[in-house]
Order: sequence, then structure tokens, then C-alpha cells
Amino acid sequence: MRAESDISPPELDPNRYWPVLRYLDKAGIAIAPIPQDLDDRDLLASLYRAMVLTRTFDQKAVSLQRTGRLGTYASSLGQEAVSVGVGASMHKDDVLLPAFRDHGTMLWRGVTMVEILQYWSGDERGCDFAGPREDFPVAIPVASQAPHAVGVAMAFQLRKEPRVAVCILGDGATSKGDFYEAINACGVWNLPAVFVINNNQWAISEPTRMQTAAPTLAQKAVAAGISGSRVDGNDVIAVHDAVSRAIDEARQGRPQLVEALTYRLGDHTTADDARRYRDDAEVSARWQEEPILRLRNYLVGRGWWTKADEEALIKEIRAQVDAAVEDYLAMPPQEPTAMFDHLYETLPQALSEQRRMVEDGDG
Amino acid sequence: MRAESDISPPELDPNRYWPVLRYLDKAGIAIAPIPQDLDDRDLLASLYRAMVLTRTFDQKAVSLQRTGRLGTYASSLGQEAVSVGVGASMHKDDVLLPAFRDHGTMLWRGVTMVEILQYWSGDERGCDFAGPREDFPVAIPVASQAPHAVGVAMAFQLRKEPRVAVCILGDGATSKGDFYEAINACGVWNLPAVFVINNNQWAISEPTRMQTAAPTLAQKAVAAGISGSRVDGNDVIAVHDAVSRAIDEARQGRPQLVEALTYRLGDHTTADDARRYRDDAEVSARWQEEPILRLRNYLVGRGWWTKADEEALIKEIRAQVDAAVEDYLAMPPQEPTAMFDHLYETLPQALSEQRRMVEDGDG
Amino acid sequence: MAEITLVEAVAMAQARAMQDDPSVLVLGEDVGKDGGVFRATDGLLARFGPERVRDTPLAEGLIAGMSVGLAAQGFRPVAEIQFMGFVYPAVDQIVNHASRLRNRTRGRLSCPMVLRMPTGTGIKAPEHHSESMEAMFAHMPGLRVVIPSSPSKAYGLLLAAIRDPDPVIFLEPTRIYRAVREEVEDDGEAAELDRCFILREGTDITLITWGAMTRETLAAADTLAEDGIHAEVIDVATIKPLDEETILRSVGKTGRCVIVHEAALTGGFGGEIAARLADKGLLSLTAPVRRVAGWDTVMPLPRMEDLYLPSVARILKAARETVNYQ
Amino acid sequence: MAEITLVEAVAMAQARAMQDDPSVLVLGEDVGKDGGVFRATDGLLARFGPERVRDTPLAEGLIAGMSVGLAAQGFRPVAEIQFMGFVYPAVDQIVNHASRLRNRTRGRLSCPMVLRMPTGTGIKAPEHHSESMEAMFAHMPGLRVVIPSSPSKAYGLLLAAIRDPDPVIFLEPTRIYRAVREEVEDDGEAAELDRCFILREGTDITLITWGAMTRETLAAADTLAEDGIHAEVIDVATIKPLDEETILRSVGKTGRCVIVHEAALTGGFGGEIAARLADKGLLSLTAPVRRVAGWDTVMPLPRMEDLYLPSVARILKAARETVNYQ
Ligand SMILES: Cc1ncc(C[n+]2csc(CCOP(=O)(O)OP(=O)(O)O)c2C)c(N)n1
Ligand SMILES: Cc1ncc(C[n+]2csc(CCOP(=O)(O)OP(=O)(O)O)c2C)c(N)n1
Ligand SMILES: [Mg+2]
Ligand SMILES: [Mg+2]
Repeated sequence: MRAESDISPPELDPNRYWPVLRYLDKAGIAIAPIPQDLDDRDLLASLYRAMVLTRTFDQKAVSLQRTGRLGTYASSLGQEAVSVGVGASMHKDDVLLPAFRDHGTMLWRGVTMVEILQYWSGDERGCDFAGPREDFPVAIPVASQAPHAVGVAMAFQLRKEPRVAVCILGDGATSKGDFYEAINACGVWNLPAVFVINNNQWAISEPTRMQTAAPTLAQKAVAAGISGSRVDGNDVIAVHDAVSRAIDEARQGRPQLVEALTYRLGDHTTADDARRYRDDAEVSARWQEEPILRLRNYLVGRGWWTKADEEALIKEIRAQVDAAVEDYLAMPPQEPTAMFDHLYETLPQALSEQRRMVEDGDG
Repeated sequence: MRAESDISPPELDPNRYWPVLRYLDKAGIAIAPIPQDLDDRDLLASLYRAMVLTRTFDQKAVSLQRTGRLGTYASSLGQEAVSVGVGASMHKDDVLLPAFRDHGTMLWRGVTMVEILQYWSGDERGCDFAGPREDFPVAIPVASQAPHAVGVAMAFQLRKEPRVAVCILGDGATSKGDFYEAINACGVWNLPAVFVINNNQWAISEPTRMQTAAPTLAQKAVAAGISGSRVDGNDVIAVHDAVSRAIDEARQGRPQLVEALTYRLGDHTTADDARRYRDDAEVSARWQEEPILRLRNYLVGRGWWTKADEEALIKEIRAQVDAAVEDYLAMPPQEPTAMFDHLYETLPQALSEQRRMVEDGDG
Repeated sequence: MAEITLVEAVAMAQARAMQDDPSVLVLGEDVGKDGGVFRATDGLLARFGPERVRDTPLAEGLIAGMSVGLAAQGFRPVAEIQFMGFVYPAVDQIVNHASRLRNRTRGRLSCPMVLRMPTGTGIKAPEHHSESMEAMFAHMPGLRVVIPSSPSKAYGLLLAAIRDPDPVIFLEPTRIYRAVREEVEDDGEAAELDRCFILREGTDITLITWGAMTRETLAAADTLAEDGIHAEVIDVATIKPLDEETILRSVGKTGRCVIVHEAALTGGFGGEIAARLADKGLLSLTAPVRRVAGWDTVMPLPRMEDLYLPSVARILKAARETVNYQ
Repeated sequence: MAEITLVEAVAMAQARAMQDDPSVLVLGEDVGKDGGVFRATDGLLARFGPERVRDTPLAEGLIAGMSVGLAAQGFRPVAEIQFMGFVYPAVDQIVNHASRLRNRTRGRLSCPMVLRMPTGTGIKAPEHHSESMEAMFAHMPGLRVVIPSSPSKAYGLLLAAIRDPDPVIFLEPTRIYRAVREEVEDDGEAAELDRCFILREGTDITLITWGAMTRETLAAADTLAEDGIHAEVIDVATIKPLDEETILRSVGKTGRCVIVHEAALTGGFGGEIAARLADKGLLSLTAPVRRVAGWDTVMPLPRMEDLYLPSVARILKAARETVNYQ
């Protein structure tokens, strides 16, 4: 019995507050009117192209790993719409704080395939992006990039720049304290930050229900007093729309959390064997929802994409990826002393002896 | 525009989902029918007694500190209803995981005043409770006790014991990642745990709005997919009711978050001077809402409490507190070697030399 | 009796402990169906069920903190941290609670938990998968820090760690998870904690190391033997509390010492050992105490990992210079 | 020029840095209106406003992590951790990000942040308010770890730390926050990082210490002088990177050395210094290198704090034994 209302409070219905935004169904049929600015042949073709590039690149990276020419690699197979959709929604001078599986976003932002391969081959130079100089490198410790987004967004706010910090995290990352600390802080200071949860349903072998009892991850925004929303992460149009709007909101000082629902079609990384813990049947079913065919179907239905377009694209992308791989394989290794030369701006005296030992091959 | 609903989602109204439970208004007038089992003279008198004891004890502790006979101390002035209400709601074999300001709960559970004084005088023996042997000692690092509650609750669940872990945290603690990690985990495993947020509006010099943009702290439960509720933390009847019901729910495997709204009438600790950062006027206004007078007014209105009762109580409690202080001051100090003797179950050989040095006064 | 790897020995010890003692629980990320990313908990879920083998949310602070709660309640949690580079969020719970609960409550509550994790290089993975931070834990009063160097030691020491009434940080060298096989009997026999093991006896120099570096160190000792130099090789095994006696006795005999570890030189645990020698062993020292360690840099990404790691060549060079020192 | 305390010097250095450089920000718990629980940020809010002096939510991981973000964007955050016992939740951000960002990106991004915090005993407060964990940070590549021992050093070293292009852990000894006053000119002159300071010259023994223990050590040196023993006293000041030269030079001269620190002995930074001596200074050593340090126990609650802390008497005893050693 409550003083101010005699009735016990109602159950909170997630679908009421966090409905899933979706324009295309599995088959690529529009089930809701697509906003005009998004329903544009050139835009959609560019998103399509970026998704195909991401997948082709991923496949190549996996095969490089299998043949001993790359280290452990985390493919984004099936999640291309989230990755590309986020990239396409950002302004050039926004700053990305990625997890380790956001190749599509990084590529869209101008990180090169060579750089990504270098990084996953175990070469730090891959994080010295020639393109988006202010973007953060991959964060390996899950969710640890979220507090950085707070600082980056605060920098924008302090300088009164209309820029947004965009942080991508996995579903597993929503179990980590730093994620909550970060979204909570963004709420306190009305920071221009967007947190996109790539909910691919799995964190290595753990399905999302082992991470949380919350039926949606979007609702975690409530804890921070910020806005949350959900989007079909296999519908790149919806992702683009939802994340663009979230970024617009954030730019006005209203931080946002967006949950993008997708599925990890591949293994966790090349070091993982997902058949140990999940059924092939589940994976096959999810292949029916994958984002690339879905958009192609829509494009074809619209008369915006032909067989010839497809063939030309595949050819072009293959050539592009192959060229990048060639460049990657041709990169000379770093000097051994490189491990000293970027640790501090100026090498402290105390390290000079060690550096010299390495230089002398005494290592 | 959303596929599944053309309307943008409604604003979440906290008052709809987390109304504040309150039976007594500031003046101690019942504004809602009090549940029968709570509206009981003996019960209410015992709660009243415990609150007066807590306040008297607090005052004594502060004066011991001021006169150099106690270390830094954190008074719970004004928050007695939360502290006592939580204690009274627990079963004896439930386990308490307190913060550092929950003297009322600890006293109710059987921790002695001497033990509390010993602890705050800087003597570890104060945590070797003779009474509630399984209760946790005070946690100084804010929110760090929350994950312990997960483990304790899991122990109960594993042993199929109908017991509950009750964790008390401050409003400031809700900014810490460990708090979220803990409530989230309790949701995943349906653990018998209750988290009570003592929202006294301040974390040292920071008001709650510097901690979070969430208009209520109860709503942080949404992030974990567990139930949250709010209660007037200066109405001990409401606290007892809300926390008892939360504990009952938790005992059935439904973890709960309860936000108790109260006010820190005193300084943060004896080392703090709250006038540096908050207005006396704010504090004076809040004195109008304090819990002890409120309950007394109700009791008196009910004809359950007389001037004589009051005088007898004050006298009894003063004597009890004074006796405890005497015992405390008479406690002999620990042996210097005590700092080695409880570090491990058996002193490792490696430490024997150091221990001997201390024993020899070589320290 | 089968020949098993170190990681299999870790799984075997956990199974044994769970079978012997119903209060033993296993928890961590992916420890269930997946059997741990290294398979160190392989088979445990099938055998002991999801109550005792529990996949946790992805939160290392939670894993350590709930283990404290379970341990205080009389369980013996054996928690896995997936890689040592991810243990940092758990540091607060380890140093502020696990290691202190007994002392803080004057023995009323205690914390018999084990926090297991892979340590060091070994899998050429991205950053944070190759940390060697044993020195950090060795500085925290109230802990034990144990590092096995072989399958049989892993089995025996892990059993001992699980049975120990106090918290143990158990560091499993990734590089030798599968590098060697050894016959290990599942006899439930714990090895002794708090003592160093002499892996090889010698008279000319003492080589002190632990974990995976025992391999390179033993290899160096082999090469030295070819030159007629007899190196004694000590596997510290329990870094904390330190068995100073064995070390002092050995250096008392050889007069010369090289300490080898993968962790960065400065602040590494080799410094502590050298300091003990500089104090209590000074008289016996006939040559400077050298340390062959990781550089004081961030562990590089895999391509340069080998340049970071102390090599047999570096150990040999230091050992020869030490032996030849007059 | 006023005589000020160490904590006032800390506030003065921050004010100076903020005035000179608009990219300097101050953040932390209670650093605003309250001026920090020790008043180390007193007056800054009034002078520089809430944008540049920011009370944060109660979350040390956030404080360190957002500082990394700010620093990567070209700001120079000076963040306060309220007590060293509460820094542990920030360790992940310090060791996995702050110290690595420059190296990880091959210099593209950098992290010019300062994480300030009180260290050691001094206020007789409950647990966790008296930690001395400098050795933990000193083991992390990519950091600087700086500990001032006087008001003027605090002013100069903090200015240097703030201006340094890389992350600095700045540890302020609580025990001497207000113990002494010194004339400190607000001249914007930074002190030199990465070097030890010789506080007192001597020829018979080198006493090495840092932070608050400089007081007891100097007091011991005074007493020794009465006996005709001339102790050289070194204040390490920057623990990392370590100025080995000054130490080796001094011990090269005196041949004898005692190291003094408040932190627990095992794994403490004294071990690193002793290890350097056991290697590069062995020839000059004419007596064992003693360490006078905290015990390998949890820092006791205030009542027994003094029994934990190295006393002048303990330092004297070790120094005398060292000097008399033959
Ligand atoms: C703090 C931390 N703990 C553990 C790991 C090991 N690990 C790498 S990825 C991963 C799962 C991440 O799941 P999620 O956040 O859903 O991202 P996804 O892999 O699905 O993209 C784990 C446990 C890590 N990288 N960081
Ligand atoms: C992790 C951590 N950081 C900082 C502190 C210092 N500190 C002690 S109490 C306190 C404020 C706590 O506020 P709240 O949680 O609201 O509890 P209250 O003091 O109001 O009871 C702070 C910052 C601490 N104890 N632990
Ligand atoms: Mg995932
Ligand atoms: Mg509070």
C-alpha cells in the first residue's frame, strides 16, 4: 500500500519505451515508409558497397590468419550493417571510440585496410591512422573505451565544438562497470556522446541472457537518466537513421544509448570454435536475417541494383582488398628499438641503456 | 518514424513506476492506512527506541572524537529511520553488508556499541562481532561491498537456505561500476539480495544531481532487469514496510533495489565541515522532516507514548551508552603482534622474522 | 596414467578438488560450455553442473568480489580471469577485500578463494594477452602468489591453493600451457606452497626464475653444462610468501646469481630477490646479481614479442659474464 | 613570499598551471566547492569556474578514464583521487590506457595527464586512507611516478608533472601535508623530473628514501651526525624513471646504504634500488644493503599505525649496524 497511490506500480513494458526501429524486413521488403533522405540510390549503394567491402575484407583477414599471415582476428560477419551504419551516421570530425570488431566503421572513417591488417598482425603502426587522426584505436579490454568517450565529449563541450564522441560496445560490455560509469557521467554533464551497443547476442560463448536479466540493453539508459533506443541492427537503413538521430541529439547535449540488434554469424575470433557452445541450427536461422542480402533485395526491388552492378562491385572490391593485402605483406617490419621510441615523448635517460642493448642486438 | 509504431516512444515517468511509499507526513500524521501488522505499539516503540539509541550513540561518538578519544567518525544523524528500518526488516540469519554509516542497522543486528567504537577508534577487534557472526564489517571503499552481496546471496541459493543478503549503499555509491555489476548479476541469477540505497542527498560535498541525471535512484534497477522502488526514508514505518517486502521478494529469488529518501543532517564525518558547501537554510528545512520526532508525534497522537515513556527511555539509553563508552575506554590495546596474527590462518615462515622484530620491540 | 599438458593438469586439479569437496565452485567468463578459452575448465560443467560451474557476466570486478562473498560464506571459489591483462578491474577487490577480510575481522571471516589466470606471452594475441604482473600481487599483504612451471606442479600447487584457507593468486604461464606433456597422477596430492623448488642442482651459479621462463633457464643451464659450468636452477613457484632460505642457501653455495623473469625489469619481483641477496646474502656474493627481464616498455604486439622476452641467449650471456666475473 | 604547507603548494601549483595554460583542467571528487578533502584544490573553483574545476561522480575508474579521453584531445587534466586506497578501480585505466596510449598509436595520440593523490599514513583515519603503493605504479611502463618531500618540491614537481607530455602519478605524502611550512615563490618554475635530490651530503652511509619518510630519515641523519657519522640523504623524488646514477654515485662514495620506505617491505620499491646496488654497485658495497620498511602486513588501523611505520629508532638501528658492519 502506497501513500501516494493505492495501486502497486505497473510493470515496465520495454516495447512501449524502446520499440525496435526497422524499415526492411528479413526479405528486404520495406515495412514502413523510409525517410526520403535515406531512400536515396546513391546513399544506399554506398552503404551496400561498404558492407560488401567489410565482409570481403573480413573473409580475407580470416584466410590470412588461417594461412599464418595474420594473428588472431575478430571477424564482424553478419554485423556489417551496425558497423557501416554507425560510420555513415558520423560527421567526419566526430570521434570514434571502437571496440575490436568495428572494422566497417573504421573503414568508413578512413582507416585503411592495411592499417587494420597491420594491427591484427601484431604491429603497432596499424594504430597510427593516416586518416581519422583523432579516432581512438581498438580497445581490447571490454568497455574500457567508454570512459574515454566521456573525456572526448567533454573536450568538445569545453571547446564548444559541435562534435560527438561515438563509442561502440558489445552486449557483453554492458556487464562491465565502466560502461555504466560512463553513460551515467554523460548524463550528469549533458555530454555530446553516443553509445552504440552492438548486441550480436553473444560474448564469446555466453548468450546475452547470461549477461543480464534486462530484456533490452537500451533500457540500461534509464539508470543514467539518458535516452535509449533500439534498432534492427541488420537493417542498415534503420541503423543509419537511428544512429544519425542519436548523434544529432547528442550534438545538442543529449547523450544517447542505442542498442542495435544483430547476430554474430562467425566464431568469436579465429581462435574460437563456436560449435562448442551453440547450435548450427541457430546460426543457419540467423543467416536468413543477415544485412547484406537484405539491402540488396531492397535495392533490386527498387530497380536500383542490377546483376551487372553486383558483378562490377565484387570485382572492384576484390581488387581493392587484394591490393591492400599486397601492400600489407610488403610492409617492412618495425625497428626493434621502436618499442622504446613511443613510450614517452622523449626517451628518459633511465631507458637509454636498455634501448642500446636492443639496438646492439643484445636482446 | 518507427516500423512498429509510428509514434515516438513516450517519456518515462518515474512517479508512475517508482512512487514514493509514505505513511506518515512530516508532522507524523498518517496520510495512508498503515498495514495492521506494522501499526503495532510494541513494534513501533521498539523502532523508536532503536532510532533514539542510534542518535544518542552517534552524538556520543562525535563528542568522543572531539575530545580525542575516538578517530574520525561518520554520524548517521537524520538517517536513523533508514538504518533502523532496514535492521528491523531483516531476519536474524539474513546477512548484512553495510557501508560505513549504518550504525543503526548494525546495532539492531546485535553488533555492540563497544565494537563500533573500537572500530572507529582504530582497533580491528571492533569487526570481530560477537553477535551477527556472518555479517560483513563496514566497507570503506564506496560500493565495494555490493559484489560481496552477490556472493553471499549465491551461497544462500546454492545451499537452498531461505536467507537474504542485504546491502546498504549511499547515493554516491550508485556512481560506481561495482554497484551496477552487482545488481546486474543478481538479476541474471535471481539471487536473494536486496540493495538499499540510503539517498541522503549528499556524497561529501556533492549533491545527488552531481552523481547522476536519473531523477530517481530506484530506476537504476531497470538496467539490471530487477525491481526498484522508492520509500520515504524518514518514515520508519514506510522503510520497514518497503524493505520487509523487498526482502520477502528477494527470498523468493527476486532481487530488489530500494531507494530510501532521507537527508544527511550532519557533516559527512567529523573530519568534514559541511558549511563549506551547503547552506544552513537547506539543513534547517530538512530538520522539519527528521524521522525521530515524526514517529514520536505519531506515537503520541496514537496515545502510545507519554512524556514519562520518553523520559524513561532517554534515561535508560543514556545509561546504556555511557556504560558502553566506559567499557570501550577500558579495553586494553591489542598486542603489537596482532598485526601479523590474523593475516593468514597460519603465519607463513617468511613473516616470522618480522613478527619477532615487532615482538622484541624492534619495530 | 596419461601424459598431460599443464592446462589439462589445471582442469584435472579443479575436477579433483570439486569431487573431494562440495564447497569448491568454479566461476568465470566462458568457463561453462566453452570450458574456458584455454580449456582449463574443460569437462567441469558436464560433470558438476551449472550450479558449481558458473559462467559469469563479463565483469572481472564482479568475479573477484562475488568470490569474496562466497568465500566468506564457506565456499571455495576458484575463479578464472580470462587473461592477466583483464585482471585490473579486479585489483580493488583483491587488495582491499580478499587479502584483508581475515585480518580486518580478526579471523571471524576468511577468504579461501583462488583467482586463476593465464600469465605471460604465448599465444601471439593482441595487446593485454601477455601480461606478467606477479610483482604487483606480491606486494599485497595477505595474498599468496603461486606460479607453476610444469603439469605436475600445476596439479599439485593448484590443489594446494584450493585447499589453502587464504586467498591465492594462481598464475598459469600461457606459453607452457601446451608446450610439454608430463605424467601426472590424479592422486589428490597437493604440492607444498611457500617453497622454492630446485629444478637442477649445481655449484657454479644460481639461476632463479619461475613459470614459463624455467624452460629457457633450464635450456641455458644445459648449454652452460656443456661448457663445464654447473648451474643450479631454482623455480620460485610461490612468489609470495617468499622462501628466502632456499635462495640464500643456494647462492651461499654458488656465490653467483642471475634472476630471470618475463615481467618488466623495474619493479619486477627479481628486484625483491636481488635485494634479499644484497642484504642477507651479500657476504657470499662473488659477482654482481644480474637480472634478465622484460624491458621497461609496454609488452609489444606479437611481431616484436620475441624481442621483448628474455631469450636463452640473453640468459646465457648474463650467466657467463657472472661466472667469469672476478 | 609566504610560508606555505605542502598541500598549499599543491593548490598553488595547480592555480599557476591553470593560469598559464587554458588546457589545464582539475577534476575529481569534491574538488570544487569543498576544495578537496585536504583543500588541495582550494580556491580553484572560485578562480577558474566549474568548467575547468569539475566535481565528478564518485567513480575513480571514470576519473582516470575520462582523463585519458581529455588528454587525448589535448587537454591536460589534473585529476585527484581522494586517497590512495581508492585508486584501485582506476588501475585498469592507468596501466591499460594512460600509460600506453602514445605507444599504442605510435605517437598519434598521447596522454598528458596527472593523477594526484595523497599517499601514506598521516590522518589516523579508517582503513584504506594510508596506502603506500608507489611500487605498483613504478612497475608500469610508460608512467612517471613522482613523490614530493617538501612544499617547494611539491610546487616545482607538480608544475613539471602537469607540463610533462606523458602521464604522471603524483603522490602527495599525507603525513607532511601540513607538517612543515616553507617559503615557496609562485614563480612558475618547474623542478626537474627524473632525478633524485641529495637532501644532505655525507660520506659514511647513504640513506635513500622519498616522500614523508624523508623527515624521519633526516632526523636519523641528525642523530647520526651527533655520533660523528655523516649520512648522505637521498630523496628519490621521481621513483620512475629512476635516477640510478645519483644513487650509484653516492653509494660508490659511502659504500653503505639503508633504504627507507613506508610501503610494505616485500615488493616495495626499495627492492628495486637494492637490486641496482647488488648489480651495478656491488663492488662499492662494504656492508649489506638494509631496508627499513613497513611490515608485510596490512597497514593496521590507526591505533597500531605507529608500530607499522618505520621509526627514527628503526632507521638509526639499521644505519648504525650498517656503518659498524665489517
Ligand atoms: C575486460 C575484459 N575481459 C575479458 C576479455 C576477453 N574477451 C574478449 S572479447 C570478449 C567477449 C566480448 O563480448 P561482447 O562485448 O558482446 O563483444 P563481441 O565479442 O560480441 O563483439 C571477452 C570476454 C576482454 N577483452 N576484456
Ligand atoms: C571508492 C571510494 N572513493 C572515495 C571514497 C571517499 N569517500 C568516503 S565517503 C564518500 C562519499 C560517499 O557518499 P555516499 O555513497 O552518498 O554515502 P554517504 O557518505 O552519504 O553515507 C567518499 C567520496 C571512498 N570511501 N571510496
Ligand atoms: Mg557480443
Ligand atoms: Mg550520500
